[in-house]
Amino acid sequence: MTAFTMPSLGADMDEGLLQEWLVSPGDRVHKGDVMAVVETDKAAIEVECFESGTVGRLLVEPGTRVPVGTPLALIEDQAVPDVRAGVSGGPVTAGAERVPAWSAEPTGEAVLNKALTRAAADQAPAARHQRPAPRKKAARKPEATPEPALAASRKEPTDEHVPAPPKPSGGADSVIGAGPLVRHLAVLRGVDLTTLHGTGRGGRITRADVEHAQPPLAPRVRATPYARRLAQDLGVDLAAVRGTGDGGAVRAADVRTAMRTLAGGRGSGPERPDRGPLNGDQHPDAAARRDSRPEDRTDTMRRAIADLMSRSKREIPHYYLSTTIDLTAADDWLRRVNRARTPADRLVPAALLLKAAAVAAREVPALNGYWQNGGFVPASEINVGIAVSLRQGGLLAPVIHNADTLPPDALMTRLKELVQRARRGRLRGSEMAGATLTVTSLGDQGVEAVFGVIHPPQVALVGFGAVVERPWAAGGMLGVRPVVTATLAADHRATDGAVGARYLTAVDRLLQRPEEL
Amino acid sequence: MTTTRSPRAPRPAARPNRQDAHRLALLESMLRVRRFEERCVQLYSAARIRGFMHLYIGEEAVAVGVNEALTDDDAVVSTYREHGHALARGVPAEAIMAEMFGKVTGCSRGRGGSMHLFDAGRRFYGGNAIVGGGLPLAAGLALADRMTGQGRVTCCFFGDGAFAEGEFHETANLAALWQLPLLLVCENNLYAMGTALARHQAQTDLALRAAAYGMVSWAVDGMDVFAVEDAARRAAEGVRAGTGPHFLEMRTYRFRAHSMYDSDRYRDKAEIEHWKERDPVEGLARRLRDAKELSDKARTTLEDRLAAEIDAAVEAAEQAPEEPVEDLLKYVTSPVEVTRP
Amino acid sequence: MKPLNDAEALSLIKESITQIIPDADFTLVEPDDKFRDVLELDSLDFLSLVELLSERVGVRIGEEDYPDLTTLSDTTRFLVERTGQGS
Amino acid sequence: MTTTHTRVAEATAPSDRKTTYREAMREAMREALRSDERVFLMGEDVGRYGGCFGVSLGLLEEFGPERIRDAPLSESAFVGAGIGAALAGMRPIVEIMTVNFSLLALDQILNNAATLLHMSGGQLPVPIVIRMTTGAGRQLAAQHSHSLEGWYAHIPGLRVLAPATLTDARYMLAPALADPDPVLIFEHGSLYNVSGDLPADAGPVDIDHAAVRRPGTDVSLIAYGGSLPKALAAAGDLASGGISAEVIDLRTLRPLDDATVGDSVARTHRAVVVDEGWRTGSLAAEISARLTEQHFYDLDAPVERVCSAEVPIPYARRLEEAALPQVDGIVAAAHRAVGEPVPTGANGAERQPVTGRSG
Repeated sequence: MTAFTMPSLGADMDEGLLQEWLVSPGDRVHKGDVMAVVETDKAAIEVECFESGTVGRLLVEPGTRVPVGTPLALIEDQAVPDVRAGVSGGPVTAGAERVPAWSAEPTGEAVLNKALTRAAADQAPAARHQRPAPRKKAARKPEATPEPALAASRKEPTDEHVPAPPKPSGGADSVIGAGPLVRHLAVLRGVDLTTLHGTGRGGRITRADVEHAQPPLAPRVRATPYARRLAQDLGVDLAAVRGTGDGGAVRAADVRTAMRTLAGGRGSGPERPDRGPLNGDQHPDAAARRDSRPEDRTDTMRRAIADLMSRSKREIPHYYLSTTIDLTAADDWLRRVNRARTPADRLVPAALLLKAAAVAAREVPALNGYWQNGGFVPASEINVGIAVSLRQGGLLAPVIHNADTLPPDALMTRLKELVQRARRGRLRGSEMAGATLTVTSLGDQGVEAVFGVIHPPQVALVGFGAVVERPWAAGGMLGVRPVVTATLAADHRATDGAVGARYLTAVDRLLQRPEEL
Repeated sequence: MTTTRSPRAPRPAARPNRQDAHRLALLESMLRVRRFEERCVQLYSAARIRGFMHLYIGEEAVAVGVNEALTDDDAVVSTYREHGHALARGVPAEAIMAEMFGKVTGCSRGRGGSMHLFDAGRRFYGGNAIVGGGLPLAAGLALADRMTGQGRVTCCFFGDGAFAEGEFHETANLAALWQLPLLLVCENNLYAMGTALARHQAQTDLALRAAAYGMVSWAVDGMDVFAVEDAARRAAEGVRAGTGPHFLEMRTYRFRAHSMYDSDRYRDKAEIEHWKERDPVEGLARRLRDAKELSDKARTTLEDRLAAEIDAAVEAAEQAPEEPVEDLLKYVTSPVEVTRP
Repeated sequence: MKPLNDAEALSLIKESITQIIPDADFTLVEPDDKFRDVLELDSLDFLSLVELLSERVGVRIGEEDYPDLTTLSDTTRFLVERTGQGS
Repeated sequence: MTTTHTRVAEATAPSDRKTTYREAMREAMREALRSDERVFLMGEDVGRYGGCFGVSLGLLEEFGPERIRDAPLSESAFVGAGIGAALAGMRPIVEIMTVNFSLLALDQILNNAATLLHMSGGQLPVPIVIRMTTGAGRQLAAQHSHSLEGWYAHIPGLRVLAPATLTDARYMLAPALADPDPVLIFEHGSLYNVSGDLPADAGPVDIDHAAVRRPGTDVSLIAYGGSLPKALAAAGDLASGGISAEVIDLRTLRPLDDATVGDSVARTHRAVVVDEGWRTGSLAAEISARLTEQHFYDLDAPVERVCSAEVPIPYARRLEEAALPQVDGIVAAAHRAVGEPVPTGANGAERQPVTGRSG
């Protein structure tokens, strides 16, 4: 007997929240099967077992946070009798399923273990998809390649180890050759098992078959058109929003609630990971903290970012350029301008940097637009997405439309508004859509350079680091000057390095004449 | 009304002094209609003209004769069999042909076709394809003239079929009641499409029935352009004199089908032949020839001139541009934006 | 503007920061910490803070004064001094 | 709910002029007759009788029988005569007693008034104004009660107006007469007796735009004519339940003012269309379709329609009430749109088959 424990799913993980069990006591599991879903500070992760056997007692209830290494369940080896059903686990035979004695009929009626029954009940629409297509059934007729074990069990229909697939005469509800965990995986992934061709023994569908299967389109969330649009604009995953409308339809108010929770629900939620140590004394070790909703919410945005960034890195061949820009002129100009102004009207360097980035995009239009359908589509306007980090974690990229046409003052005003509203979760739909180029500035966090990940389908991301004083040689003289490191991450499918270089050079040149910006 | 004799136009004691030139002009006017429509038949057969097209051939004396009684200030409201009315009224053959070609130079900018010819400048209020539908309209034109004290006549053509429509009776009553300056010209060609007069009217003496509304009404030989002209002049004079609406039943006949082609199963060939003997155009030509007013050479010259005129009209219509599709929605409402507070 | 004492100045600073960052946790900030770093005020947040402070105490805060607004303690000192001068 | 709602009047000011819808209409005609000698009124019993609903009472005495013309019961003839007179340069106002009777003149309205301009290639505008009573609510049964304005609003070439307020009753006629094209004015029978103060600053109105009669944020109640008072009453009821309803008065049924309606729904994200016409193929259907075409992604709930039951309007009071859109039905529809349970007592469930979504 071995213990299935809370795994460490990352270097910085020291505890995890058990979100859901995917198995029940008595289930046969194989090495590599998914056992449970664990919520970490970063994501919900399906965790697998490393032993084969029968699931014994479940030691931890869903919703409980436990340290890494805490036993979550016991996995008994095959010979140990099932404590609950009073029958022994079968031998480890691929293609075999344990069946409770009470359902020992060898008819073709689907023989589902408890976990699958539950999964089927929870996922009724998906479960219906499992109705086998006749063609596939025929293809898996065991008669075609009878195996001794299968033949034997057919002779002894009351044997407690009923083979799978069961008798092919069972009609439409015949069980497909797939284990419960594979089935569950299929349900989770929305894969119709009847459409798969099993590559396992006896045509059995394996976990890999499911993983490689193209999942059908995600089931459509019932949502009003406006809610759908709003969710898209706000970057909210509709599937994660609880609908309160007619028939559970997601309405705009539900999306806003979800958005507020995402953007501003920090107050009552658990602490940020980076503050964990300071509040360590408040941490219950493995005490049940059933309300996992705040994690869900943060996780939604995290997952959205994860998806987008993964896609970007997967699809976009990035290239990176960097240049250090002398900001003396810009700094002097800002100082001069700000001197006469009240704080409310003052400009920060970011406004100038943004303006320069936008105007430079006008000069190098090949970086301003979208990669679509295998080609670059230049944008007619320069709409700059501003990467805004949220205090509770996560990112939003509200958009300043036609940024190249706005004078620095107007740009500054927009910037202040957008950042403020982004952090309050009050962005309007129009402010979230239409970016043609994104600018990120991590300078305020003190780093000198940021090499970003492009926001698809855009083709470039401009980064500015901190404005710092550095020794600077000019005209044969060495002096101390304020400088900023401007970087460019660009899509190599759309442009080559020379174009990117032209862009950064333009940014530099523009910043030398701030009064013209 | 107890009399069963319909009122007849009295033989004009004092015929207008018909000069040779006037007689020739009447002939030319009728011939223009005849030749124009004959060309239409060709063009329709060649699919250059589409839609419904109702030919006036055989009835030319009515349009031409009545028009002699009208001035340029008077108004004409017509039916869907209105090529003759339009031509007689002076609408250029070219504008009518272009209209039937669906061209922008057409008298309705290609939006009306054969059944909807309009010429506001000539006070030709068209081409109404709802049987009887033009009658109330004509009453309104006449009402406006009466209210504004203008001595104008509104002449409304309609067929015997309209006698079964409420709009005829409503209008006849209204016009007589209000003593409107309206000249009602019923072109009784004996058939409402394919239904013979006796099969759609309980009392086939239409002039008699119109008289019952209290208006002056006469039946007229619609195959004799002089008779038509005389009656129309008298009636128009009466209308102008303020004696209320006048009604003329023009007994006429169409030689061709109701619309372009039909099987003519509803009437005898012999009947058609009988009426053709009274062809108003050839009849007049014969009379003029007999009176030595029209030489064969002059006839040829006239025919050539008309043919050239019609050729030119067809040619112009062929060459004319079509209204651009972008202008589809034009003229649904008035383009002129009124000044609104 | 009436002169502020240290306690008043500090609570004014904290209030102002809280207005910008509602869940700012001052238990994390030592008096001599660079509060912008600890509380993650970006340049826009900082500008808002300058705006709030200059409004509330009624003194002008120029860009040249920014270096004096780095820690809670030097910001407190700055406010006390400026309000003191004015009266 | 058959009480006459009198919320159409704007706020009272000392200089306001007391009037009724009927008087406002009459005043509008009097003004037109005085200011333009081309204007005349024609219709059944408009002269000596003073108008079937008393709208033209006294005009004969002032303007004489030439300009206040009693017409024979020949809807087709006198409407057509109006069209002809308009062609000849007059500015006729033709009154038809009720919209049901107007069917006798439908040929003239559709085949001539609406069509001549286009059919003549722009040569013949028809500057006629045709007024008629529409709507139910007075136990006049099935041949005097229908709301067929939607049919007319179907016809290109016509402008269709539905004055619902005293101001519109008083001031819509002048721009209608100034319009070079045919204008139909539908006067809801239940409005004639509505009385109130004509605001001192009331003046010329435009006939191109719908009007926001009551601003709100949660749901747009889109109504016109006789349904406007009901929609306003419903908005009042909804407000007491915490729902802020915006009330749009369409005013012009053709051409429809998509912008005002759309702007409202783009803000409220929910729409309830109130239309005394039958639901099938109604104006409400048109508005609903346009909202779906133009504002699909603004909609946070299906568009609700509160229309008349699909039945010839019956005589018996209870039946007639049940057949027509009522305040309760509008309130219930608004609640459904907003997604809140219909308050008990609002009688929503009972009304639903008649005026509600499933009807």
